[in-house]
Amino acid sequence: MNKSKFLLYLLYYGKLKKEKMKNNWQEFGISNNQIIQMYKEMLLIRRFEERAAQEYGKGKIGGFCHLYIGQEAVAVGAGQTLREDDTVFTAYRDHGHALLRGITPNEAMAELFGKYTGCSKGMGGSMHFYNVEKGFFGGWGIVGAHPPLATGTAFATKYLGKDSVTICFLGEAAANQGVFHETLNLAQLWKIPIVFIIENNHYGMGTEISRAFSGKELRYKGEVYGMEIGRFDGMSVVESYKAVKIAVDRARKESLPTLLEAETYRYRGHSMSDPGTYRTKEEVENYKNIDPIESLKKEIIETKILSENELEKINDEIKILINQSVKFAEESPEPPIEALYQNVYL
Amino acid sequence: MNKSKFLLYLLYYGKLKKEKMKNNWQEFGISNNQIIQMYKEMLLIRRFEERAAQEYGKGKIGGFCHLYIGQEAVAVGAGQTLREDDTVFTAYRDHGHALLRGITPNEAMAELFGKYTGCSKGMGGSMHFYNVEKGFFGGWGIVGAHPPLATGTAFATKYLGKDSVTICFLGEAAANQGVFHETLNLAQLWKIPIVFIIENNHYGMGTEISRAFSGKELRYKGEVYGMEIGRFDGMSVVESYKAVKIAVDRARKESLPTLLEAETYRYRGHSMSDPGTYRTKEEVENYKNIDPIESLKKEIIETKILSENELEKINDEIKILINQSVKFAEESPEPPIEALYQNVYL
Amino acid sequence: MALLQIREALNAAMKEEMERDSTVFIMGEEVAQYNGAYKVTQGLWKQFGDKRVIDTPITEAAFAGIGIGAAMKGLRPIVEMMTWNFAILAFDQIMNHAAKARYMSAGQFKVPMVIRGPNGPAHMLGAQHSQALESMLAHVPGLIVMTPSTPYDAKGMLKSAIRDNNPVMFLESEMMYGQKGEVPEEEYLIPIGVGDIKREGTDVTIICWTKMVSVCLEAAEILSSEGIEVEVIDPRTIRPLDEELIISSVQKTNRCVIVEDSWPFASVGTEIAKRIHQNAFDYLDAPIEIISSIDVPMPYASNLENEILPSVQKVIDAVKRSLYY
Amino acid sequence: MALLQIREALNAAMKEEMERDSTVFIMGEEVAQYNGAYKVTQGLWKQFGDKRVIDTPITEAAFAGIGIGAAMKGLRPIVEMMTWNFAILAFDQIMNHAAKARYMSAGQFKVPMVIRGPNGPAHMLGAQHSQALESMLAHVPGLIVMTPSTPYDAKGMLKSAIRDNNPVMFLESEMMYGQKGEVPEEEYLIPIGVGDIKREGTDVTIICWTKMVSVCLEAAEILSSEGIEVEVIDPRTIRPLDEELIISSVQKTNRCVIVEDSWPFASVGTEIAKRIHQNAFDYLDAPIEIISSIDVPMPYASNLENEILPSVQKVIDAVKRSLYY
Ligand SMILES: Cc1ncc(C[n+]2csc(CCOP(=O)(O)OP(=O)(O)O)c2C)c(N)n1
Ligand SMILES: Cc1ncc(C[n+]2csc(CCOP(=O)(O)OP(=O)(O)O)c2C)c(N)n1
Ligand SMILES: [Mg+2]
Ligand SMILES: [Mg+2]
Repeated sequence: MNKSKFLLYLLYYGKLKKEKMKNNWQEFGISNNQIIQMYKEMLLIRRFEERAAQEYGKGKIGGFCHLYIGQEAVAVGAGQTLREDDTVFTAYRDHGHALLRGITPNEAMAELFGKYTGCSKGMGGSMHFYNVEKGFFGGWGIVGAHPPLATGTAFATKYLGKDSVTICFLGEAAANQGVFHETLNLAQLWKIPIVFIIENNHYGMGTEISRAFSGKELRYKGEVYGMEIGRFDGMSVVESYKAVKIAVDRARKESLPTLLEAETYRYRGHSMSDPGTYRTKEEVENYKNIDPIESLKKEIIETKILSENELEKINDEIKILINQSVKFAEESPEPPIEALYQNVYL
Repeated sequence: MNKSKFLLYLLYYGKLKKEKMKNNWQEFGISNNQIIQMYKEMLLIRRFEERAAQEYGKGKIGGFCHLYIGQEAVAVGAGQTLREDDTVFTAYRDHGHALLRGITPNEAMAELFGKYTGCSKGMGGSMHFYNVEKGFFGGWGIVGAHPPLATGTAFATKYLGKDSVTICFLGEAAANQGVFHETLNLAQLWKIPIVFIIENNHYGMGTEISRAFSGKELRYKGEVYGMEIGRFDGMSVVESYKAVKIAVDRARKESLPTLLEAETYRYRGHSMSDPGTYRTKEEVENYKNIDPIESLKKEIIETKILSENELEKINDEIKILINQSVKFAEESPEPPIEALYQNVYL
Repeated sequence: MALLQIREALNAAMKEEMERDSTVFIMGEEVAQYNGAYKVTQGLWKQFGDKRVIDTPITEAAFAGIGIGAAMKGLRPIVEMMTWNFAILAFDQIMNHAAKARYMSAGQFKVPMVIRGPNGPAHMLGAQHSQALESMLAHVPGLIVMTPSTPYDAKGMLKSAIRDNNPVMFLESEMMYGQKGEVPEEEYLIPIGVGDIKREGTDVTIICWTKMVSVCLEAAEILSSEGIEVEVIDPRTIRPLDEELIISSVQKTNRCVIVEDSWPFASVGTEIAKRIHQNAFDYLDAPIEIISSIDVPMPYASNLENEILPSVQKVIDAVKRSLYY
Repeated sequence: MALLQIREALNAAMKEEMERDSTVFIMGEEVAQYNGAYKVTQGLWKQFGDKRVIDTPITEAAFAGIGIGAAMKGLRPIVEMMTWNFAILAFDQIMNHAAKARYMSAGQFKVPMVIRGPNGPAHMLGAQHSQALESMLAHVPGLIVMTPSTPYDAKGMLKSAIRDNNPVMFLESEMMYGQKGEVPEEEYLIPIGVGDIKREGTDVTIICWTKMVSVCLEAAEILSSEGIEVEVIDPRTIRPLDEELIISSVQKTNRCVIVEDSWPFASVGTEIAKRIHQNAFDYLDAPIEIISSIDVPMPYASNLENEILPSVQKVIDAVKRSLYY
């Protein structure tokens, strides 16, 4: 196999759980404000989804609802490396990615409630959040089918002579779909400015990765196509930022794609209806012990960026936002019947 | 990348054209009779297709007609490693694979003529030859779509406790299709007794491989899935036999899949309508200089397995067979109209 | 007689056929260790083990194709699609291979397989997860398309599907898996291509299948209380269609309403209307009424979803339009 | 006026639109250096270069999807499918993504793209290469489906398709690429959803599109010599359908024959028949005749192929059945 010039996975490849997070973000140009921002975003996502789960239980939210809880560091760290004119795609587990791209809790909760004030005006629901202006391109339900679309948007920005980039998140099980391989080939062949991030949370629904993928290392799927690859600790927002920054810079400056793998974990079931009995309590606990939010909180306190009290204030502010979002969703109108006939050629 | 335990591509990896064929077949248990048999098969395929091209020119054959001329060594060498109860799949360039599995020139030519006496009773045509009893499973027209079917047949023999195997031939351009990657994953995950042979003739229609595949080595597509891989000189029937034998034995004895790449070349256009202007005369000549039939003929004479005269006799016998096949096809009846309504649930 | 859910009836059909014939096996996403996303394969992995109940990666095209190849070589695969929306990824394998292998080979191949799973809108799943694909599948010669509406039908139809030598597309409904009904203890088969009169009537013929049957039966009750007796016909098999049953009913009632929860353009309901028009032209006293879903992708919001789908009221109105034409 | 082949008319449409709008580009197998498998893109790579005329690997799903994504981001891709049979591999991208992106996002996305290529049976290509897919495509809300029958229509329709903000499935015919016809020098557009009367008549309405138009016009000539004047209507756009044009013609003639070279079950012809039945019920003096391909996969042998396809004689017979019903 041709040696990858890309050092990322040598640098940051490390046994998960063993290695504690390195508080060396300054070296990587991450400001304290960014650290605080990432903390806020992770906490917002966490609290938003905890509340969404409650509202789902009350029957306020319908259909499928896939929670991102546990994986926040992947999207948040990656999101910090982006500009406003960049584009983000993910699958149906999309609340987190949507919130960090600036979809408000109000718009998000209203969408879950199927209201006209939602980010997709109630047409999409949990799996189909969109805010095209803010560069959040969804929100897709067919496993493994969105990477070509994401690649198409990066193709377009390059075609138009812009230097914006696209990040495409997908699950490790989605990475088995054939069209993903076709897409890796084209992205490299045409030098598309895109970063593919496989969020390896080890399970596709109830199936552990070793029962679904016969290979050892997901990232070699990229190497076959001569694509630069990397792997990082997805339970650390700083590690996520560092790895994705390298890839995003390459996409922006050299117009080259990268395939990254994030080691992460979802605490909840696959969707609200999944009891998750295919995993041991211990396994889940092990990951909760390296919870991305808790560990960053410790770091923030140790490094005196913020005090306990200041962190409490953040927590309270977020609580208020979430409560407001539910009230907003409750009080918002359903889509009018005419909406049925809009946005489709009849 | 995990080191492949499979030595094949270390053994037989070699610059094409430079390295002359090694006449060391005895060491590999290839008898002189097998050498003669393989020579006969290659020559039969060559002459059959040269004649098919003429008949196509006369309008006796319709639709698409893809000639295998130049690639004979791949299928013939591979075919010699098989038993009668084994199964062979290929794409639309299927005349050669069909003939070596025992479809007679009569049945083959009649099929091209669209006659009821053809191997598919005139329902299939050039791209869809079948003889299920003899283990020739076609003959498929959608590029890259037959590997799952082939894998399914090997799955079935394993399920039924038999030790027969399947060989699935496909083009190097077909190897870009997503479903092929999905299939490699499943074949390895489920330990299916199948050998995938990518016939790399360097072109998919008018597109040279480097314009269609961003990677360097096709065979690494298998390594990603932990599959044993190999590569051989597809212009040498002996090299083909040697490489495929190792893989077929593994499939039969250990029930494990292998991905092989054959370096080969088609002398003619992609199909009868293709002038092939995307290639230089020199390139074509270079390959004709290492023609698999001519070089084996030289070997046979040098090693005194047969004399020039004996070889001439073989040539004459084949000429007669081919002439008979055209006469047979000419005189055979078209399918009856009732055939339309057979073999489909109405 | 036992009272079974459709889920349990389907499960029983597979269990019995697997016990009867060792070449029958199940393959699909989460069908084994998870007992099926909708628990239709509950307990089968435990009983039959890894060899015959097989979890697959999320690669619909490949495992559908492997099923087809296995069928070509003598096995009887039951391929579960977690939902039919995902089977679109396997349409090439289904349309170009399963449907054509037997014909192109002049009968040398048989493709005895079943592809089954939930089809059609469920509830608030949005556009990508709420598609009724029977019309696209039934368009393709070489495929058989079946879709049951009761536990009794589900069991007898699935057993016939498993035993048939052609590829059968078996369309279930997520919303109906829990629906209960009487199922005999003793073995029975419901043949392919044979419809069923779900309620006898004289005034108007209603033709409907799967989820729509209960909607139409409810409408029939209400109409009956108003003195209108409709005949409710469930073709059960979409392709090949039990044309005779349909035509003879319409020849009796001279009026027809077709109800489907799929898009209207070139739909199965459209096909049935064509056949009635052509074969009972002189019997029709009113144009055939067809109630399909509204011709748009499915929105998430439930008020819009309800507006789109056929309802008891829509059926009643259509019956009356037909009667008072 | 210039005498152009349909191939040349399509080529001219793309050339003009690419000159007019730099966001229009072409992507597909062999479209650039090879000038297209059927030479429809002849010369465009030479004129517009690598950036705007792009050869792709044989991965229909991925390049269709990349086209969709590019359209979502403001480009106007023309994706050539070497034939529509291969587009089945991209059906998920087409049905679940191109057709739904605008709707699911409540209009935030536009998907201004064209997917084009030859559709339907050619000659002796066998079952996997001889499929007419307009019925499956037109079943899906969110897609526009167009299929021209003359060089004039081909150019004007493709230009409109390229300028539209919705995904347009543009179905051509391999057998017709060489067919010649008059095309004006000056620019013109043929709007989406507008059909055309290809021949005026009073006795029977014939509805047909693409390859079948010339077959029906030939039949019309012969019938005319027997004193039967048929009106030949070409909807040109399959979805949305020019229902008004069709209905008003049938209201005039009271008789209708529909001719299509696709399978009959839930076909476009079936859809048109349904609409006539429902909207011109009291005008019809005879059942609508529909001539489709025989409902089987396409065999290779040409005697069988000829038997399967609609022919001038079949059309004439159907017209007479309708007249003398
Ligand atoms: C093509 C397709 N097949 C199956 C499904 C059902 N499904 C939804 S999510 C999922 C698991 C995907 O796992 P992964 O890609 O690892 O993402 P994760 O859920 O872990 O975030 C499955 C099987 C689907 N939506 N689409
Ligand atoms: C899915 C699909 N796309 C396109 C085609 C048209 N086509 C037929 S053969 C071919 C080239 C395939 O090249 P390769 O796989 O290298 O096989 P080779 O022809 O060289 O033997 C193409 C594009 C097809 N038949 N199926
Ligand atoms: Mg996962
Ligand atoms: Mg090739």
